[in-house]
Amino acid sequence: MTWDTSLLWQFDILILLMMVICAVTALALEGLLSSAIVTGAYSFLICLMWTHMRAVDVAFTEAAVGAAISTVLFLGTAQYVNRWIKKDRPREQGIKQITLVIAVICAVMMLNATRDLPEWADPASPASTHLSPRYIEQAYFETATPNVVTAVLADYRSYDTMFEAVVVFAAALVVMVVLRRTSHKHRMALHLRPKRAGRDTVLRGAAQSIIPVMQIFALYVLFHGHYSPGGGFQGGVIFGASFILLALCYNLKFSMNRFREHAVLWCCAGGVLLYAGIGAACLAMGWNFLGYGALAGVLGVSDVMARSHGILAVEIGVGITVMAVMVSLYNDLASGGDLEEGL
Amino acid sequence: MDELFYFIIAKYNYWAALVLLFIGLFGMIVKNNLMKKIIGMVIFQTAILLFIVSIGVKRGATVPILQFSPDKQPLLDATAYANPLPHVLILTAIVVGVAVLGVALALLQKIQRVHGTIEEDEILEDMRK
Amino acid sequence: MNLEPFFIVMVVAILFLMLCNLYRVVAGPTVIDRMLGVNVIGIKTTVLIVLIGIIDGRVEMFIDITLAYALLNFITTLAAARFYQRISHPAPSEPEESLVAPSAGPEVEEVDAPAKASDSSRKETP
Amino acid sequence: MMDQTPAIMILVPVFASLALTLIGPLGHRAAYGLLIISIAGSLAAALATMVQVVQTGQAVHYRMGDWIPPMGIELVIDHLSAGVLVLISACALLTAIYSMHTARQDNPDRLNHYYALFALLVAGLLGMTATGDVFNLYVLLEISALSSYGLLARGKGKAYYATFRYLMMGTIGASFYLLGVGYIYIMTGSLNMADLAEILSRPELEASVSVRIGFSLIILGVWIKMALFPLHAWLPNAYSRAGTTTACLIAPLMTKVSVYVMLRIMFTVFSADYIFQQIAWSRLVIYLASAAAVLGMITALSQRDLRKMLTYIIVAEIGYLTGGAWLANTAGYTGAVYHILADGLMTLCLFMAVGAIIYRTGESTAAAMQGLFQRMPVTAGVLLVAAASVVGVPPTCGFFSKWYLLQGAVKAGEWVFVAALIIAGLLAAILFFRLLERAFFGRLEDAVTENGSEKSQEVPRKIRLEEAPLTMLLPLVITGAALFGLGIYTNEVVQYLIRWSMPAGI
Repeated sequence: MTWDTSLLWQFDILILLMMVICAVTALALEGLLSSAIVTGAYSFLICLMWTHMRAVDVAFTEAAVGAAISTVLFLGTAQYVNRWIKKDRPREQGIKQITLVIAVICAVMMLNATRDLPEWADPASPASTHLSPRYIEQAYFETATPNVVTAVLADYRSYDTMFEAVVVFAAALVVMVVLRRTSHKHRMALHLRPKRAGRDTVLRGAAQSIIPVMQIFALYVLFHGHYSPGGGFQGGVIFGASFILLALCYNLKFSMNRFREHAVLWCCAGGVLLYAGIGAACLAMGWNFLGYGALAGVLGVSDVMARSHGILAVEIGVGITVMAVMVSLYNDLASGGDLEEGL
Repeated sequence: MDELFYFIIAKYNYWAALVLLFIGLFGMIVKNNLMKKIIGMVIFQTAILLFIVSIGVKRGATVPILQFSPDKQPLLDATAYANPLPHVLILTAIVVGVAVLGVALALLQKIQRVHGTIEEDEILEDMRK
Repeated sequence: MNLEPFFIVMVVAILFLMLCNLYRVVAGPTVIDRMLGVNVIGIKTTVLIVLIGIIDGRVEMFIDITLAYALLNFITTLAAARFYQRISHPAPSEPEESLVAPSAGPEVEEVDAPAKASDSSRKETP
Repeated sequence: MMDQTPAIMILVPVFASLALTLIGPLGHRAAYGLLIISIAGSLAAALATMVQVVQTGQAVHYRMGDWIPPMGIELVIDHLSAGVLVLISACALLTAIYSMHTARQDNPDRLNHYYALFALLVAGLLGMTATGDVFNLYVLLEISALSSYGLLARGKGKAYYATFRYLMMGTIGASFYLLGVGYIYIMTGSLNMADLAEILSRPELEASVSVRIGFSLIILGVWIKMALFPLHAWLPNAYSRAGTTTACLIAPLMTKVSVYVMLRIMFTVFSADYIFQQIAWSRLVIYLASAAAVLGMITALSQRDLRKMLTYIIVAEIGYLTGGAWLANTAGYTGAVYHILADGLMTLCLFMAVGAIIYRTGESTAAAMQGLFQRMPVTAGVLLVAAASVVGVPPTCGFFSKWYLLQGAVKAGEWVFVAALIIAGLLAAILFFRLLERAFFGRLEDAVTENGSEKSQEVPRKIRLEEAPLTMLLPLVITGAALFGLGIYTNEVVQYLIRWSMPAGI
């Protein structure tokens, strides 16, 4: 039994232990603010775990989503709900106990059944020998994309990814439909939301210097997705986060003046439209849906390069949608739906 | 002893994922506060994602981004790269998770406004009225 | 010169330090403690990601993530601080999550105290 | 163009939802028109695909992005999915036409966003049915789930909590499904259904505990999604508080598509041999299904609210479907598949009729039925047809599905299920007899006095015809006619669609 130093089990066990601690703490704490913050720590740890498993793209996504967006959304919501958990109340829901017993039995069975699973990190496991070698060996020659994850995500399984973009689009739409109010008489009682006092000179200065860097970095992540971890989703989240930062450093109105409500909506739909439109263009040119090879004639390049360009184009679509959706989710959730004032 | 150690080393990742999964499920089922339920949901989902990413790990493998030899030829040894497919699936699943989280939080705000509370038993009481 | 063992030792050492931060996160007692703890965990995470990259031999693939982390971690902290600014007055019955020691807390104005009283005002007519 | 129909079918609603998001300024008529056109396009594509499948007798394969299946995602439309696709798009089209007035009533603002979610839900359901990839199914499952949360939350004030619970259960269900897929992937390394089926039939995997756990998790997840008996608690609240259009769209389709997914997983990914020989849960599942049928109907009988009554009928019908699928014989399978189609139409018809009644009378208790025949004769007539179908009266399709199910149950010797079918049928008869008695023989004056004090002080209204508007009536009548039509053409449906999709080994 030889253990490669690149997979340190001590490292894993420590992180997993910390993750379990964080999970338990997040559920046990009484203040929702504390819970949200501990959930953020949980997200850091899981990202570390994924980096260690060499899933850099996944870690990147988790870094963008878990570390920033989820926590901000939690905090935005926590403004509008009772932040304290009421304790010592009689429990009379017997059905919950029954469910719990069943869950524990399932847990024991499933833990027991792990004996049957191939051992962890075994290069000879079925998962690593059936499809994945084909992807690794062919992706570069078929799509000219060294990042195999990007190639699989945006080309081999681009149909999934299109619907991934549709999912975030749907989420923005649902949040809008659920939360946003057009009539002004239902406005939130303002005494629940004290105004911010004073000017935050330091913060604004920081924002002015950070935000452009952030946006350029987001574009780099988006466009460099072929060669390094990253891509449309991660780039989009970071770009969206720059607007959230703007809203946090100034206020919601300020950021919404830069990126107006209608523009957000158009971008939400426009990104998916770009994605699906490219697919439909391929379809119109006689290939199947999302067969980027069809673009070869238009772009005047080979099939393989056409696929590479196609991947880039759909990644841009994903980026636009995700960016707008993150901004939209923040705007809606942090302002309670009236788009007046955020966190 | 060595056997046992080997067994633990070979499987601990799956165990941790399953333990986290049931912690999350516990939160979703038993917690009375809806926000806690949502946090439980996040833990539950990430546990599943952790489990699936664990599938893609290979001993001695590097990130699934091709390396190039000095003469610009890709090094195509499948055992040298982690399995990319689970990463792709999980990327999608993370996005789905965020989407669900956003919707759940929006509903939570509405519940607070309609019922004046986010404690489950108080809501049920309020609904019975 | 093979530096790998050195980096591995460093990784494990930083992890133990992280465990110390985690204690602060779990034990609290105030939200600010937790916030700081999580923030430090975030910084250590960025360091660890780079170290993993070095051990893996492809550090250029890991740098982007750390950059994203450094940028986004700031947002989380800022959001938590903003949130705190809004609710900076503790509710009288739950002193545990207060910014300062409960006794030193300023008078409750309009923030959390009306949580119960204003329940009806928060209700939206269905 | 003909070979592109599978993609077009799913894409048209996606594009429509994008357009609907943006055409706000053009007003609700434009939105309504666009929705109908897009779903009609889907229906046309689905019909064309079905014709192709029936004519060639072979499944249509569509490779997304021109990648060869195990590497890329493919759509596979065989006889079973072709039927379900037509059902989905037809039901959605009828609901879309029906929604002219009710959707505006339920959504005074953001109607176009509501319609965008409507189109997305349809796209998600169609995609789930057409896909041949287990992970793609998960993504589309989440799309349909997310859009249904949005649609359901537009209901009345209490809908939010009901939707929240649905969200929690739906997420647990979908996550279990994903975890199950993960287990299967560990053992096989593939995600394509056909590829999986081939790998899973290898003898070394037959006894594998992990594969078994993967299967159990997937089925458990799907059961949560389709609200099989002990896991059904979320459904009645979520559906009965929704707006009329939402209920008409979601109630017939979501659960039926989940049943379809169950069949797909059971018979396409796994095999009948594996499920009935290796897993051998049939007995237990059939007991659950029987309990669902009987208890669902009993609970329905005790409801005063019409919509809630119907949701419990759905719970009972899910019992029929599940039981039929697990009977492990030809008649049972035929009954289950046929009942997917029949029950989709029946549920749609019932919800539309009740929706029309609510639209006119403004209330949803059984008292609203009083004197219905005098006021809304067409609605009452269609309701009668639907009721006959639920009970199982011969010329309607409900009879034939019950007939097959009973045959299958008797052949399998599952007497509990036989008894459950008969008892549930009788209970349904009682339920609808009570309702329709009120509708046909109850006088309107009684209703007025029953409704509340301030109304009873009014001068009794003249009994006059107050039928629902034409856009509601037309789909209602078409659905009612379809119940007969499907019943009359039972043989053809079984011969051209269901027999072809019969899995090997049962």
